[in-house]
Amino acid sequence: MRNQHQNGTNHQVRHYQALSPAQINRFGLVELGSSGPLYRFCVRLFGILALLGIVGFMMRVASSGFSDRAAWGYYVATVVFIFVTFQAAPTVAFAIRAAKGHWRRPVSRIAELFAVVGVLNLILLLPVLFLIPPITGGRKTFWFELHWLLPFSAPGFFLFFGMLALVVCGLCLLYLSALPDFAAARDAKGGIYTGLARGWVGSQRQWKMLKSGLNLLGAFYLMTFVLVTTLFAWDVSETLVPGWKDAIYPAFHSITGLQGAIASTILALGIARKFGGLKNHLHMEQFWGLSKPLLATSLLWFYMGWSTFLTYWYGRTLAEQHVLQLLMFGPYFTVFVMSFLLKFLIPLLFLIWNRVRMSIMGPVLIALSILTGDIFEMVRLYVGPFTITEVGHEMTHVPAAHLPDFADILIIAGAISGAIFIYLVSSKIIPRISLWDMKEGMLLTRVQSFHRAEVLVIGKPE
Amino acid sequence: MEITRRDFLKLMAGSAAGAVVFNGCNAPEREMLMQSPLLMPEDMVTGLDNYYASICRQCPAGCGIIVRVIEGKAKKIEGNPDYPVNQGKLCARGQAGTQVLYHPDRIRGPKRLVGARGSGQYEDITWEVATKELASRLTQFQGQASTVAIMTEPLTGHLATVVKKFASSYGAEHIVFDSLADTVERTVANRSFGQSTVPDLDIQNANYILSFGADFLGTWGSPVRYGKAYGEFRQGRTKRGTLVQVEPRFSTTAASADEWVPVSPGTEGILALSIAQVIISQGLGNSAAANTLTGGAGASRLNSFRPEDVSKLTGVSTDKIIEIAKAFATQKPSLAIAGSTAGAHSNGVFNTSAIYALNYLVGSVSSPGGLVFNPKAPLPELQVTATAAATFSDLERLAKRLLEGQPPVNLLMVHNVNPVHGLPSSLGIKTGLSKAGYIVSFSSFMDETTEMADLILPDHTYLESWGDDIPEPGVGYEIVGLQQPVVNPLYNTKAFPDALLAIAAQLGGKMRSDLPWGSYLDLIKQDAQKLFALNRGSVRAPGFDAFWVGVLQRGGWWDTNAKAPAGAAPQVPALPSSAVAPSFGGDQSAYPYNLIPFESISLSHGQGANVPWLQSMADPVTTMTWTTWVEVNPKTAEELKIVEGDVLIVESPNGAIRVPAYIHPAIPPKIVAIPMGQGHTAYGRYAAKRGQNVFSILSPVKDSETGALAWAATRVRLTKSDDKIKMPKIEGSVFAVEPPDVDIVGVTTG
Amino acid sequence: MQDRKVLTETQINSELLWFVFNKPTRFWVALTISGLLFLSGVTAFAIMVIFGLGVTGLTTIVPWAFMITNFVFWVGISHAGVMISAILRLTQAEWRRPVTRAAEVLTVFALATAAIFPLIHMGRTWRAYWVFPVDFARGIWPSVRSPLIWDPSAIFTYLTGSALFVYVALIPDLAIARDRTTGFSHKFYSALSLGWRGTPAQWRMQVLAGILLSGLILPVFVSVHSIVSWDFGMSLVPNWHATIFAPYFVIGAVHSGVSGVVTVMAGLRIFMKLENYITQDHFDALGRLLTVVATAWLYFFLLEIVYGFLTLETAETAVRELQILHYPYNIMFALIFINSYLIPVPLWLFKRVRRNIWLMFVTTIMVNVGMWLERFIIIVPGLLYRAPLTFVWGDYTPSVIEVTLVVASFGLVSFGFLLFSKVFPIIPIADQKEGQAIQEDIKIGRITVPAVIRE
Amino acid sequence: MAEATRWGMVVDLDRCTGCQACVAACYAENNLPLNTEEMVVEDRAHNWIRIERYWEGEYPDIKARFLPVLCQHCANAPCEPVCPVYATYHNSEGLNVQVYNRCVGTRYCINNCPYHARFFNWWETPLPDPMPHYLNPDVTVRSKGITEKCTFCVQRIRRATRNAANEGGRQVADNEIQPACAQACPTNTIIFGNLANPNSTVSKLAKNERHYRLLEELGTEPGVIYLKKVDPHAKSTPERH
Ligand SMILES: Nc1nc2c(c(=O)[nH]1)N[C@H]1C(S)=C(S)[C@@H](COP(=O)(O)OP(=O)(O)OC[C@H]3O[C@@H](n4cnc5c(=O)[nH]c(N)nc54)[C@H](O)[C@@H]3O)O[C@H]1N2
Ligand code: SF4
Ligand code: SF4
Ligand code: SF4
Ligand code: SF4
Ligand code: SF4
Repeated sequence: MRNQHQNGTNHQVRHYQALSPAQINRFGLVELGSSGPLYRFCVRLFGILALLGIVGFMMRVASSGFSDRAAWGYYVATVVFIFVTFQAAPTVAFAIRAAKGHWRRPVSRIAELFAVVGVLNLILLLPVLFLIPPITGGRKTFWFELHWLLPFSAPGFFLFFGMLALVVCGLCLLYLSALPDFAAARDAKGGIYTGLARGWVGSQRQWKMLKSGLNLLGAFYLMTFVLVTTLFAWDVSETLVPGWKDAIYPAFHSITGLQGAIASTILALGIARKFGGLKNHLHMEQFWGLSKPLLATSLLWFYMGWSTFLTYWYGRTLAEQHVLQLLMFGPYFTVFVMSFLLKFLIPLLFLIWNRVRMSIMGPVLIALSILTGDIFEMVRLYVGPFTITEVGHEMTHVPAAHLPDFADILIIAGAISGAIFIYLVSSKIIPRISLWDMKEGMLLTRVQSFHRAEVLVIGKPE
Repeated sequence: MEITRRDFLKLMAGSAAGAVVFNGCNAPEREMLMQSPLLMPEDMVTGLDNYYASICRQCPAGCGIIVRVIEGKAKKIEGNPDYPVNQGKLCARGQAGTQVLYHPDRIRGPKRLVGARGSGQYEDITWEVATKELASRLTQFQGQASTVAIMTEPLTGHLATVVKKFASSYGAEHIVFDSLADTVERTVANRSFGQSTVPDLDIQNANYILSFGADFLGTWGSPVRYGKAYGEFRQGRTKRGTLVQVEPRFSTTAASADEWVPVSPGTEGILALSIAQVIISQGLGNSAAANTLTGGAGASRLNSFRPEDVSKLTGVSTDKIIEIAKAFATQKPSLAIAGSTAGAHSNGVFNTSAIYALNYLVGSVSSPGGLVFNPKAPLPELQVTATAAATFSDLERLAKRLLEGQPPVNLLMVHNVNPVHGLPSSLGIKTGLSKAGYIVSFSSFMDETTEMADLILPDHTYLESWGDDIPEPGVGYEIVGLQQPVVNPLYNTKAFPDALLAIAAQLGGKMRSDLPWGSYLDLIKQDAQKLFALNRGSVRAPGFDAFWVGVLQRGGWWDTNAKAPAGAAPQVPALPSSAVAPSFGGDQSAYPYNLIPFESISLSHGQGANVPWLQSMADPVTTMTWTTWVEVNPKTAEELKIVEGDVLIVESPNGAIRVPAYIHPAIPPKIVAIPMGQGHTAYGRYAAKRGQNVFSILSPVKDSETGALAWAATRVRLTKSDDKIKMPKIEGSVFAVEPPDVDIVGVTTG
Repeated sequence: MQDRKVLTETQINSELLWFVFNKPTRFWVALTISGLLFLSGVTAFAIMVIFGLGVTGLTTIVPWAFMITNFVFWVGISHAGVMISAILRLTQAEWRRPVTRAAEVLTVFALATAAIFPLIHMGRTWRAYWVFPVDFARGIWPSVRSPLIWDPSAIFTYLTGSALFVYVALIPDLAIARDRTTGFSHKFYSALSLGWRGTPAQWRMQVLAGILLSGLILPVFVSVHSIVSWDFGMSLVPNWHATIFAPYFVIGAVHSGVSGVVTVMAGLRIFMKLENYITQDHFDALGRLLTVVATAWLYFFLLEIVYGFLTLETAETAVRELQILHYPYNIMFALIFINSYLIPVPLWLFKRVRRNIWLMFVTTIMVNVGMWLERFIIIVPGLLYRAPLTFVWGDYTPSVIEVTLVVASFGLVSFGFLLFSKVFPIIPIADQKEGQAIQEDIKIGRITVPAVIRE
Repeated sequence: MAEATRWGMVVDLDRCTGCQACVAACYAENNLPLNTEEMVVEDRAHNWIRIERYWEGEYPDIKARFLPVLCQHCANAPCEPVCPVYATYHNSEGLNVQVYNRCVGTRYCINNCPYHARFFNWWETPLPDPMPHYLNPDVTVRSKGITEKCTFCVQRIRRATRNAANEGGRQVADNEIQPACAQACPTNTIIFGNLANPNSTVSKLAKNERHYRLLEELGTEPGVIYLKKVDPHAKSTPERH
């Protein structure tokens, strides 16, 4: 065991904290079920806010019913916001695992835990299904004239089952990943963990299955996520706007999701480190590692948005002018500028500096900026389209901006709080750090001297 | 946000892309001014141009033209805005005159045959030798003058004078040849209206036009004149006129009509009488006229033409007949015209006279919006106008005579006509010509007939010659058009009338005294003196020279006040009480399709084929160029398992040609149509060995009364061959229909 | 990395320089064949210049076709170089070492070849210099608003960058060659190796330059194909005017480029007998990379196709219909999907396939056949059924000249590649040695796990 | 010019008979190459103005619709920004001008013209002697490798403006300039003039209730205004009015 070399010239080694497997277990299991005052305060606060959200929802139903689509724009934007941020986070777990980054091990679980938010969002999605106009309504739609084949409202159908698949997959992923830890908890505590860890003995076959299972489920989660984003993009915003003919939009939306996923993860890491007592597990390295894809996704977000913009501007057909008007320069101009600043300009201006990337505060603040930007972004992409009533190929007039009312604010705050509430509660049942992953990492790492320097030697078993 | 594409681009060019994102919405609407620093020809002064007025001779309509000439070269032909026939407008063929003038394959001087006839081996000779040669032949046959013939196109003005005088003075026969002779129309004009010339149509003021086969917007009559009037008929006045085209084929006119009524070929007259029956029985029309037309018998005379009885025969539903009859009788002024296919049947005169008679019923004879009759020529000297063409029967006799040599044709002079190309091959005219004694051609181009000549005395083109014209159809008042050379003759050619005068002079004696003028221009000027002396009309001047200049400048002389005398109404012949059924070449079972040949809008029936612009100009409806095609209905094509470009063998009892199919959605299933004009074996590089000649397979069916060729009365069968071509057409590779989501051709119902 | 070989430095030197210092017959045969192919293209071009572009199958309706397709194709192939080198270098992927140079060289020659095509497809190639600001005297400038001006800028930047990239990495190897040659060759390598002695300072500079170039060239790499895609995206041609083109082209380029690299690696391994360096591990790793890239490409491919229909506009749907239903485009469409995804990707999921050189060779060639057709089917059908004016829809058939030019382009790239590998070591010697130096093993219990040293 | 100028054209579809006189007139005025049969078959024919014919319905209720299409001299011309060398640009009189001797033949503008109004010289197309005599000296003869298109007969515009300038700097009168196609057109389908002058014939016609512009939804702002065909029997659907 080596201690930190605070003044070493070699950064990798500097933050390398070797713990013994027993230490890891002990630390990870002790917090399960127990809670501090801050935690309790947060749970109560977010719980109450979530309840207020339900009140807001009731108000919305009472004042607008389900037929006035425009009134529901903020509700839908909130659902998609939770989707592209919290619900997206488990994709990060898969991505870093697949990339075999050696710094990934303490990150995965914190990202995977977000899968539980999916349960809430699935419920929140239900009203949305009634708000999307059916394909028989004469609107331009991806589902063409398939209504003879699909006697139900096709968009809602696919969206719901896609979301269901995603949530189920996420929960399975979380469960599978936590299984060896449940076993450890079972051995240490028993209780519910006896049931949860049923059958896990840690045989080689089980490990092999666990690893490939995680890969498969992770890949499936990522693909389902992209698919559901695509469906959101198509059916819940794009086809509502006549003339919005943007092939890149689903991919752009998916990138928003991946950016949101990383941002959510970083924010969760930051909070966990600062207030959740994970100082010894989470180091600059983790934030540094995630800040690179965060920058990349920010760039990609701009790149794809620019592609659309440039193409529309050069094309300059009347339809394109109207769409640009609606989404960028017209009623939602401010919203667009905010999302542009928060999701691209600020991340770019700061993250290009290695100094910022190689810090903890930097990435966390940028992540916060991006998540805030995402709220604006979803308002731009969903509230606007929901105010449009005409169908056809071309928007003839651009509707005015639709502002949130009190109910909308309650809904936004409530839904987001609900998601945080669920996350907090779950983290008391499932270890926030993948104990087995950490232990494996310890086994594969050595510190050695090489010529005159001290270096890390990392085993690459595959 | 109003941003023009250029604004954006300027921003792109001038500032950082990021600036665009934020400023774009406020960018002012301003054009990006970008003048090219490069000098373009249109910016340079290229010299002085002269404009000469003359007459278009590309078709018999005789439009007035103005030719732009720079440094002695004719550059562009434009319509003469002053000239009453076409009022500044011009058709495609008129435009193409410069390509006739500067055609690379013109005959550049007199030639004498040195090889066998038809071998194409000629030697160049001088005009002196050439004139002598012809004169000596004429002298040789002076005793048997009737074995000498001159064959020309229908002539007007002083050219007719010269040729007629030449022929009569010598005693030769003057044969006027026209493949699509208007014999039937002339006969009807004469019989039904007592007119020696075909009447003009007041399309501009008509309210309802019922046209039977007359493709007056394409090739029939005076297309530019009618086109101009049609524009006004559509949108130049407060009430838009209605045009109904009754025709088995979908012609250009049918394409522009408000309604196209595909009628069974040859039953046009029956349909017209049925319309008359409805009008008379319902008491809609002019009752006096109805009385006269029925010989006092009233509707009962037309009992055999009740719509329900003729509907099946004509292929037009009873309701439609009644609807048309009512509209025709009520939406006055209305006008009924017959032409092209309507008269080109064995019952052509029956059809045409029945149709024209409809005008009596609605009072459209010699009244605004109806038929307009023309006055006689201003001078008796010009009365020789409107030389009636030889009928097909006459030509059959000629062919027989040539073939049998009994009585012999010792000398045949041909000007500007091409009987070898323009007659059904069953006549054997080509073989006949090879047996003629001696053939002289005055053609400017080596066409199929000129190829048979022993002596060629090439004429100028019309842009190099003097001439005059009394247009027919006329303009309703006296008019004489003047044709002048706009450039010096390019080659060693001689105007046809001057060549005749020179020969007459050489022959001396009576010929000399009958044709005393030193030149053709002298003759024209001599009679211009008389016009001058009338001291009325469009050009009046204190002296003849000023008058002459005035006439040259304006392109002719006319007097808008000198109209046809109102006169007594001509004797109106009674309508027939029974139908004259059409007969066809080839019986229905063996030859199931009616063949409708049609005149090409660009090549006419062959004259335009040597002009590349006209070859490459699209047929308006099919957009085909450069070749012959057969129009086949999609259903028929399906039955025959053919697609566009499949070469079909089109076979009549009198021959077969191989023509690629054009799948035409607007041709009736039992009818096929083939354009005329191609299938030349000679006639220059652009015409020769191209397409097929539909004349060659026509059956020698004749109009039973006049003996004119019933060129629409042939039946054919179709066989698919193994060949296939890619069609030279302007339209694209798919069936051109408007997409459902875009208005390409805006259409409104009112 | 399961089958790492332990090679001595001498062995590395002699094996990797063998091809440079020897003259095997197979080399000359290959060089002659590719040279002749290239010459056929020169002839075809000469014919175009002399007679006019009428000798092509292009029409007023389809004024861009084979040559532009081929341009996009080679730009696509050129993306592999930086993709492999820069990204793998930045992410410190160990297995990159023997792969980088071949990939970079492929980039350079593919890009140079690509750059030829827009030039020869011009009606007046002899006036091509007008797209550069040269006419100072008259104050006539090119129009920066045209994507055709963005193109040369991007391509020449990329070409310069990647040539530099190759060169910087080549310097230590040039010094090795210099030390083993005499006479003219010695002078040649001396001049090129810029006095390389291998001092720590020089090494630091070299590594730094490599990393800097990697970072700088990545945006260029993305921009190049984006700009190429904007040649189409900025137009109003149905099917071309699509927002998705930039990323779609880039991902397609990576797909075809990496496949191209695999093809070349397999070819090299067989042709130059480099089994010790280009190992099954490389194919395994590239195969996995390709699976991911191909799937991303498929996503964009599907989005692009679906969006044509989503509009329900005649102009767009007609093009999709043409692409998907009508001969011969339906065949091509099927081939794109089958060749570039349906067959290779499921195969690549199997380790056995990924580690089979011949199968990788064949599948990656299939991918590129598909990718060539993909470019064709993007470019041509959109023009054929260009606008709502159905009256002017047309057909296209390439002429012999165009086919020759396409074939010749392959000749040119192989010619360049062969010539390069004759003059320079195609596997980076110094890099290879560094890789040898930092590989390690660690023992965990009873098993030994391969490991690398992280600096 | 003192007066603001935007040259434009009105094409009244209710007058057009598809007669092609305009096509031939344009051939003659603008030195178009001979469209040989091969050029037509290969879709390489040059027709600066062409008469498109659309079918509507099925036999016997079938209609042919004629539509003369020429360069629309778009105010927002998609052909202009794509040209790398400014060989096609917009001038202050609203013309989309083609500078032949600057064109390098990329054919990008041809791709990007939604009206198919541009043509490329695939070959050198010399005329046989003595045909060159009829060539219009005011118009460049284009060589191979160059793109060309309808110019609104700019040489006639230039001539008229020059004449007006020479005659004491007067304004060009309304209808003084006639492009060759308009001049020939028998039915007066085509009317040319200054759209910026509200009193000109074109301006007045352009306000006719039947007016529309071709593919207007593309935002190209064509300078050619069409007047709808009148067909009392048209199957009127809500979209088509
Ligand atoms: N159609 C055609 N155009 C051509 C040419 C051609 O061959 N054919 N040639 C071209 C060539 S090579 C040239 S150089 C130009 C020539 O073109 P210009 O320079 O226009 O030559 P000119 O028309 O000969 O003379 C110009 C004017 O100068 C006047 N002038 C003569 N002497 C004097 C003098 O002493 N003082 C003053 N102030 N004025 C005087 C004349 O009266 C005339 O009005 O034309 C070019 N344009
Ligand atoms: S209608 Fe006849 S005379 Fe008139 S311009 Fe046409 S070809 Fe010439
Ligand atoms: S019609 Fe075509 S060529 Fe003419 S300005 Fe518009 S885009 Fe350009
Ligand atoms: S073809 Fe000529 S005018 Fe058209 S874009 Fe290229 S250089 Fe410009
Ligand atoms: S305006 Fe002139 S250039 Fe344009 S189509 Fe008409 S005649 Fe041709
Ligand atoms: S000349 Fe006039 S009527 Fe004839 S096709 Fe042209 S535009 Fe139509």
